[in-house]
Amino acid sequence: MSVYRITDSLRRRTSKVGPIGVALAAAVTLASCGSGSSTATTQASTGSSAGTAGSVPGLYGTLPPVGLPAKSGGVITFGQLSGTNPNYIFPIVPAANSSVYNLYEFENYLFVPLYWGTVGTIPEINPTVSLANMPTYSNGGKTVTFSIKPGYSWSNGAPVDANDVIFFIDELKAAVKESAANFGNYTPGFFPDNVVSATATGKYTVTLQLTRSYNTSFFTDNELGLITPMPSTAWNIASANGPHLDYTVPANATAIYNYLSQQANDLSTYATNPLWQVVDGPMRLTSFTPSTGAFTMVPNPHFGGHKVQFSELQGVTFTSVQAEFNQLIAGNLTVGGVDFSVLPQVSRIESKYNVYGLPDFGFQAAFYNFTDTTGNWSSEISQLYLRQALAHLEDQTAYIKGLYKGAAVPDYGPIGVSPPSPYTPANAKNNPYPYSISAAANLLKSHGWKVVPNGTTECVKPGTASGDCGAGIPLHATISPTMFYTNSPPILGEQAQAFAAAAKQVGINIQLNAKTFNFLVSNYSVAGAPANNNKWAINDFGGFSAADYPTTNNIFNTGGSFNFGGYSDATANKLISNSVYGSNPNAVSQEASYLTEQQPALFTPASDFIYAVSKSLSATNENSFSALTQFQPLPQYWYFTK
Amino acid sequence: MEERETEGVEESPLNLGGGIGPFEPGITDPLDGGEVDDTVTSGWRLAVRSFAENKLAIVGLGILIFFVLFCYVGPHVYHSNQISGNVLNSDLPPGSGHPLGTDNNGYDELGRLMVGGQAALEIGFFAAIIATVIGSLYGAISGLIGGLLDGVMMRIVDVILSIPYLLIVLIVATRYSGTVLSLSLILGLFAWLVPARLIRGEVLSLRVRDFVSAAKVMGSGRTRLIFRHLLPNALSVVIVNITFQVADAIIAIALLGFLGFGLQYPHVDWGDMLSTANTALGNGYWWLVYPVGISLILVVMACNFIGNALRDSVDVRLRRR
Amino acid sequence: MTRVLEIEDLSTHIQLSRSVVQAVGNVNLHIDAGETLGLVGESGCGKSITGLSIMGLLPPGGKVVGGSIKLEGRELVGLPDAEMRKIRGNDIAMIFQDSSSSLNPTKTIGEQVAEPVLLHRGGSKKEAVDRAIEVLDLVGIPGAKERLSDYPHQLSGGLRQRVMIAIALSCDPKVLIADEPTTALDVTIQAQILKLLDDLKERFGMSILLITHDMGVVAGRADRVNVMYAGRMVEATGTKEIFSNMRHPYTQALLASIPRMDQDNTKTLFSIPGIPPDLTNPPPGCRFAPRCAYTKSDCQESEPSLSGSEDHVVACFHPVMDGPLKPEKMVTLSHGVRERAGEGETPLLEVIDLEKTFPVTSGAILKRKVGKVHAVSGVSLTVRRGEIFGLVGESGCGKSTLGRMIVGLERPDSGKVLLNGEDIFSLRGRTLAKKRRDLQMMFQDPYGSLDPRMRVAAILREPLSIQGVESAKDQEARSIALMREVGLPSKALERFPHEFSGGQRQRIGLARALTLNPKLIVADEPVSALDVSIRSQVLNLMKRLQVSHDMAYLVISHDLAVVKYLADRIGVMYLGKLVELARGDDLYSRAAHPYTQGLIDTIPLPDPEIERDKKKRVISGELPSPIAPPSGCRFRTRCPRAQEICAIEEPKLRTFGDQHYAACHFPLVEPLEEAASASGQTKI
Amino acid sequence: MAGYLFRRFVTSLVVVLGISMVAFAMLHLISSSPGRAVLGLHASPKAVAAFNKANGYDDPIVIQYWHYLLQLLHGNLGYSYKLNQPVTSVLGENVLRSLYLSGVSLVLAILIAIPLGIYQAVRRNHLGDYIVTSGAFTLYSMPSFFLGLLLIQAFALSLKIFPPEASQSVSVIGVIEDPRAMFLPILNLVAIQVAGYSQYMRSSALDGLGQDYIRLARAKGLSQKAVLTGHLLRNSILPMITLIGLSVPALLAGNLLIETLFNYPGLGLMFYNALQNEDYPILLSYTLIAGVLTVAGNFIADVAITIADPRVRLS
Repeated sequence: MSVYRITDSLRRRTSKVGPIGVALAAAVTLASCGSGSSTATTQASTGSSAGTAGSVPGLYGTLPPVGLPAKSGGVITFGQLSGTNPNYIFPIVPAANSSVYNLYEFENYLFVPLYWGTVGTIPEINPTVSLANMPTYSNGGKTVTFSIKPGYSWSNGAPVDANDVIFFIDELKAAVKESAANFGNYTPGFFPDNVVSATATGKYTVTLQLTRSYNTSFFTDNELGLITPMPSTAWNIASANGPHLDYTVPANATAIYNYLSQQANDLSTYATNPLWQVVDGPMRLTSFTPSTGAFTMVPNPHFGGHKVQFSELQGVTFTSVQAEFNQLIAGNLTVGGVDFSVLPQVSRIESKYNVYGLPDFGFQAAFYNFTDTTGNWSSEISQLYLRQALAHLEDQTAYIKGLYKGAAVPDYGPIGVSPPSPYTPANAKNNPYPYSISAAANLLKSHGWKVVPNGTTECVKPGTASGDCGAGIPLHATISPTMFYTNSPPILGEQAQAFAAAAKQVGINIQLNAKTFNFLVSNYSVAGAPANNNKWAINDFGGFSAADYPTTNNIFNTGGSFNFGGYSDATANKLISNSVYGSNPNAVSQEASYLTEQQPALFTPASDFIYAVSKSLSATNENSFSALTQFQPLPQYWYFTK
Repeated sequence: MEERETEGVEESPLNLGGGIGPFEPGITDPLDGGEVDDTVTSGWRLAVRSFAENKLAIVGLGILIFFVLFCYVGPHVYHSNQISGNVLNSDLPPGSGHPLGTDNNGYDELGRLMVGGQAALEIGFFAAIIATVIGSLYGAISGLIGGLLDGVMMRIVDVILSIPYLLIVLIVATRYSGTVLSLSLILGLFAWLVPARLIRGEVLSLRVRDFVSAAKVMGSGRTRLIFRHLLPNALSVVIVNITFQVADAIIAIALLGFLGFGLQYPHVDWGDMLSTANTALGNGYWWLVYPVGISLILVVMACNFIGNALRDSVDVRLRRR
Repeated sequence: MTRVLEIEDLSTHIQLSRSVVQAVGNVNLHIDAGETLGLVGESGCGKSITGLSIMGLLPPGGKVVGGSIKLEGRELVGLPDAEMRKIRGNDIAMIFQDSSSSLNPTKTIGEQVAEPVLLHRGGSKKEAVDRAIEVLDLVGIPGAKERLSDYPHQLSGGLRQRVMIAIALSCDPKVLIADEPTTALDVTIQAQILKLLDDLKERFGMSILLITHDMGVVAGRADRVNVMYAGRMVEATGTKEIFSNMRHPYTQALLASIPRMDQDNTKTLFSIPGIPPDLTNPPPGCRFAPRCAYTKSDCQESEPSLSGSEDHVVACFHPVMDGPLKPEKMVTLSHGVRERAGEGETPLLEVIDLEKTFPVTSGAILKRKVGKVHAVSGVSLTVRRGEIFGLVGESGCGKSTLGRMIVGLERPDSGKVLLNGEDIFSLRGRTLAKKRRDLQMMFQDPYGSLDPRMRVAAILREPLSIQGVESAKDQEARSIALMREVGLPSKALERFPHEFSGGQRQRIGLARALTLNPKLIVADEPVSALDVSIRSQVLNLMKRLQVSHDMAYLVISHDLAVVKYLADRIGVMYLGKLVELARGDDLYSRAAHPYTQGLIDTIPLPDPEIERDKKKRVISGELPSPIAPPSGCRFRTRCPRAQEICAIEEPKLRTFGDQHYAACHFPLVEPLEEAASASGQTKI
Repeated sequence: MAGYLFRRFVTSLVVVLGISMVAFAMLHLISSSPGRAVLGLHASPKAVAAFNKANGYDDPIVIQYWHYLLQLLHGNLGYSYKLNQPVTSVLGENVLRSLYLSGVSLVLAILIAIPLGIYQAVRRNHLGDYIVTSGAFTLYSMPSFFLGLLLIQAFALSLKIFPPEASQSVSVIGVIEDPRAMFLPILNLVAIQVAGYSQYMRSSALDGLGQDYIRLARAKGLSQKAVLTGHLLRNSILPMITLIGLSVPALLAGNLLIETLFNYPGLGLMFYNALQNEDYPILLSYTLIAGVLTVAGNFIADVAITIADPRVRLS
């Protein structure tokens, strides 16, 4: 769980992403993708949605066919929405710059992470594209050992080895020592704080000593997943053409970090600075426009994985979903995102593009501020019955049909039903609080409220007994929270309006308020932040993406750094810590099940991330398309067809 | 030059040759000042007359009145639920039950048009009033006191006027959430500069007119000069200005709305309704774009028509002096 | 004699937005070779439109709807524009009234003069420029060659007028139409320009159509005169004839309404009642009938056509036979003033050494003084109770500024204004406000001087309410009385200024000035904005009221004749100085200062005899800049008698007779011996 | 004349100084603690304070303004924490593209508006005049983006003659080489400006036609054409010069919308993105620059007038 995933969540709503790549015509993909490729052929023939993703509920449209005859070369133009544009190149990304776009759609083309997220839409480490083999845990889980696959090398010829991992960890420690804000994914007490020592026990083997044992899935997916090896022989300098320093000496590490991050702040030199030309990823940066984030990349001949076959990758930005869609209509993009708001016109591009979409892991929700004392809100929202009532007021099916144009899946808790996850709890499969104005009204009535439809509902039975309004709610108290939502994309506003309209029918007056995403995340994202605490009651900035191991650690546990609303519940805390430290593989399901029932936030539909992929594009590996929806672009597998 | 011949000085049309009967040469009565017509026509009435003669103005007035009725009386005649729309009915094309279809949230577009119009007209009007009041006072003070203060005050105007209105308004709008009041204030507080200049100019030109000197000669004090002579005469300029201010404000709302800084649910103005115009057109939801767009243009145009006509008619009166 | 230009039954209409002005109807006129035809009439009589019809340059909506215009027998009406263009500026040239607006501000005068030459004469640019220089020399522009590259705004009004004449002459046209060629100019300059026109005509023998409202101007130079009224030609005959033996009552009345230098100012001035008809729907019958003294029933019914002998036509059923009206016929005013306006008692108004300069500034915030205009420099004068004091001078001589200082609209830099021995500038607040009752003002512009927002009633009541005298009811009564006094019906009280004619507005202005029973009214150009026939009405009224209210006037005017008619004593100002002061007749008969004499000489009199044999003595040169006035005697730069001393020493006012003072080193008449003058010094 | 221009220049400087104050004041009012904005809400108050101190955001307001001013004089407009680069470099990125768009459309607009206005004046109250006037009025009463929407709908989506989006080329050369992509945005801007200018030119020309010197020119026998080109044109353009100088703010505002609508990477688009990101250093720097541009525009207009109008030049 990390900051970039928050920033990410808004982007996801505006939903423009997707790497471009060309895969080698040859090369049958690996076992894990076998089913993928086989179904891909059927899919190519039937053209209907199919395959691993095809069977997934919530798949919108048709996945592009794979395995078509390839031709080399070609320029892939890839559309991204403005604001989703990359603005940081150094793998240790500070909070301010932390977004999926910087990592998955920019840096990971250049610098391959140690472990690569999903396999298509299956929440597993993808061994084929990961830089290291799966780790082994010993010493009661307190020792982790993993080895880098040989064959990967930096573009300056040096091999990618254990030192590059240690270099990263040392630099990361130096960075977070300076300021927590220097690493967006930093959570105090967790990586790298929980690494006592990192040693190269072989040229390619790294052994980590941990402070304590963890749930292995958690540690592998959520902690080791943060590591991106860096060229320890090229970047270990503190000034241009300066001496190569021993980064294991903390002082040097700090000096190096300062130099590299300072270089990373000079966006205008990204394409020219020799530092950033030392890469181990499939691509190499050739031009970069700081203000728009538009960039051009060419294949990196030294890439140790699948050799890229197209000749150039261009990232272009747009100001509005329509602007991007117009370009799709004009056929000027190879891959571009499609917003729900333009789905009605999708037929205009279906001749040229395969259009498909899926939700990604994680959840979208409007967060309650449990510390906003304005109008007794904190007391009111602390009442389970009220949270349940609010859940009853949300007509997800209608939203999906009317607003999302069908391109979304109902979601009732932190772990949704689509894409399918082994962790999805039973109670999240059917809506525990189905849309029903009367149900909501009854819940209120039975707890001492006088419900005035389209008027103002009042508390008439203050007190703490069952059937009373509850602690801290005085007589004649009303329910009138202020709800903020991001002004772009429009879908959030429309959803909020529909919700507020429903609430009005039980006398709950929600004052809506649109703000930019940045404003909400930078001002209304910390419960109890004295400056703004009482300014917001509900905040729908989007939601969170989940890592492969979807614990809500940091989100719903007391004091979690992304616990926006200050939700605090003993049971929840216990269940979350089980997921993180316990060995029970079901712990995370139990956690999700409890939260689904408790409704610590208003869970909203999991929207699809819809892509238009030119019919001239194919891939050797279907997952490389479906993974787009999970922000796991694998350009190396993509190619233009004959 | 004083002795400039008065060719073209128009005698009052109300005086058709004040004839008196036959007379003996030499006994002309100096006490015959000629006839005076029976019907009184005040400056305003004259203005109104020439206004009424201006077809465009009448059209403009008609349009404006129509929209005022449409927006304020309309909802009482044509009932539609603007509080809770049915999302399942979103984006319906015009048809039975929904003459203008429905919008993304399933609100009836015709009803929306009325409600949105109310906000647009109100904001336009309030903003105009705010701007004009501030501007008039500022300009009057600056013009009346003159001297260094005038210089400084006008430099201040220059400064703010040099900064593009829209930019400032947008920046401020990022901070304050849109309500009719806040938008009126934001728009009004940055639009007073033009009226300020106008009024100042008018006051300056009035200050040196003979009738002001005449009042001074009678021993009239400063306050009397200002409130009996200068301001009343500058008033016409003010009034003309208001109409243009309204037009500008409504356009500004449209821009704010389009860029996503408009009003908040449940309130809506025409600008907000256009915020998704780009996609709506693409989707072929023309009914979400053209009705509101055309209404907006018509109202703005109406204001401009009226403004121009007023200006002309006021000029007429001043020309006739 | 060959007819160069012949016009028959010309009618021109002007289409307005909602009405048609029948500007010119059935006009007949002809000009012979080398002849000057004077076309006279009041504003709006259609004389200018006639001129423009000939040029085919009618304003938008204007159209010749009938009749013919023949140039040497060639019909111009209906001539295609391309043809007409060949004639314009070539065969027929025109001079307009206002040279300041008639010259293109963004083109050098060289270009502008050469333009028609290039157009009509063809030839090289060089030749055109040479011709330009030639004609500029001709019209007496000093250093024409150097001036070529000047722009109009760099030239004085007189020079600009000369340039316009040069343009007209550049292709030496057969006919020159001069439309009010001198109206916008000061008298001295006017004289120069008129003289120039005369000379040019003598040299080139072109025909001139001289359009003017000024009888004096035609008297001097026209061979024949056509009189127009309300779009109709009413009379046409030889110049001598028109003045001595006119037939049309209008001609007679018009001439009689013009105050002459030799006017007996104890008698009322003749004046024509009412105002000209509205030409958008003129009355049936004779258009002058409503104002005519001799009108009979038939005048109302049908319209008289031009008839009479070849050399004297008139459009009237009942032409007058007795020549000009005899002044004796006019009413004598009960004029007690002169007697009581004796010496001895303290004068009503004493102006002592008034000094006023206006800074010339530039700069936006920080005004930098770059110089100052010496508007009034040490002027002293007195006005006695019930006296009319006249102040004459050309524009820019400071007479208006002096007037404004006397009523306290401007603060002098130095000097005093004593009213009943009390310095008004020493007063403050209420007392000053109170004092102001005794000092009122009448303004030149009948349009600007009344608040367009106020009804007449309010306008008349305002002074009273300001001064806080009388109850609302009395105020009411008072204003009704005042309206009667100035000859306006009391129903007019409910009207707004824009509903009145210019003359009526001046009456209202006068009434307003009267409301507070002032002891002195400063009248700044009270009639210069009015037409002759209206003007005399107002002049009579002013005189009459002065008597009945027993107050004093300080009349400021550029028109010596008007001042002379009104005033008991006259002060002549030149460039901020009072150069001469005397009784009207005294001044006229034996002016001491060359400038005064020059003024008297240059004023065109409506009398062919005088004008003809008036030796063309004109004041040369132009008014120096008041920013840097000449040293010593300010008039010296233009004075024929000037000598070194005039530059060195500023002449003192010396006595030239009873209440006759002048400041000149070399006066035209002998001053009295110093002693008397010295004593006279104290009391002017 | 030189003196006059010098004084105007000084005045302009004063105004610019004023603009810098306004911009600074707004920046200060809107984001008084950049530290919080940059480091986020998680950052400890200590860290924020440290950041503010390090960057001098805790100095007295006057001092801060003084530094701000000094920085401006050194061409430093501040730092965009959102884009993570100096404001100047962001502006530098876009300024040329915007210049091209505005410049071309402005020039075209003037070239069209002037003859159009004269034509209207000459054909006053005839059909042609009415048509143009009503057209101008409609455009004038239309939000600029609305015209853009219609253009996109008609030419890009329906007729498919022009691309719906402006050129995306990074280099200005690339933009210039792609006139088809630039057609709609430029057309849009031109139309809006012509609507205003032509009407102004019309009245200015009408004014001129009523002048005596035009009558004199005709009296010389000049042809209509000669009168219009030789005498009317220059005089009636003079007031236009001032107007154009004054219309810089409108031009910039227009760019903001058109660039946003057509997704043209210029200053306007940069401003829009900055709005979405609450990137105040950029927003206010651009505002400052816009203000300065306006002042410059007016000053240039004055100079132009001085050159074009002998009455000013020679006095």
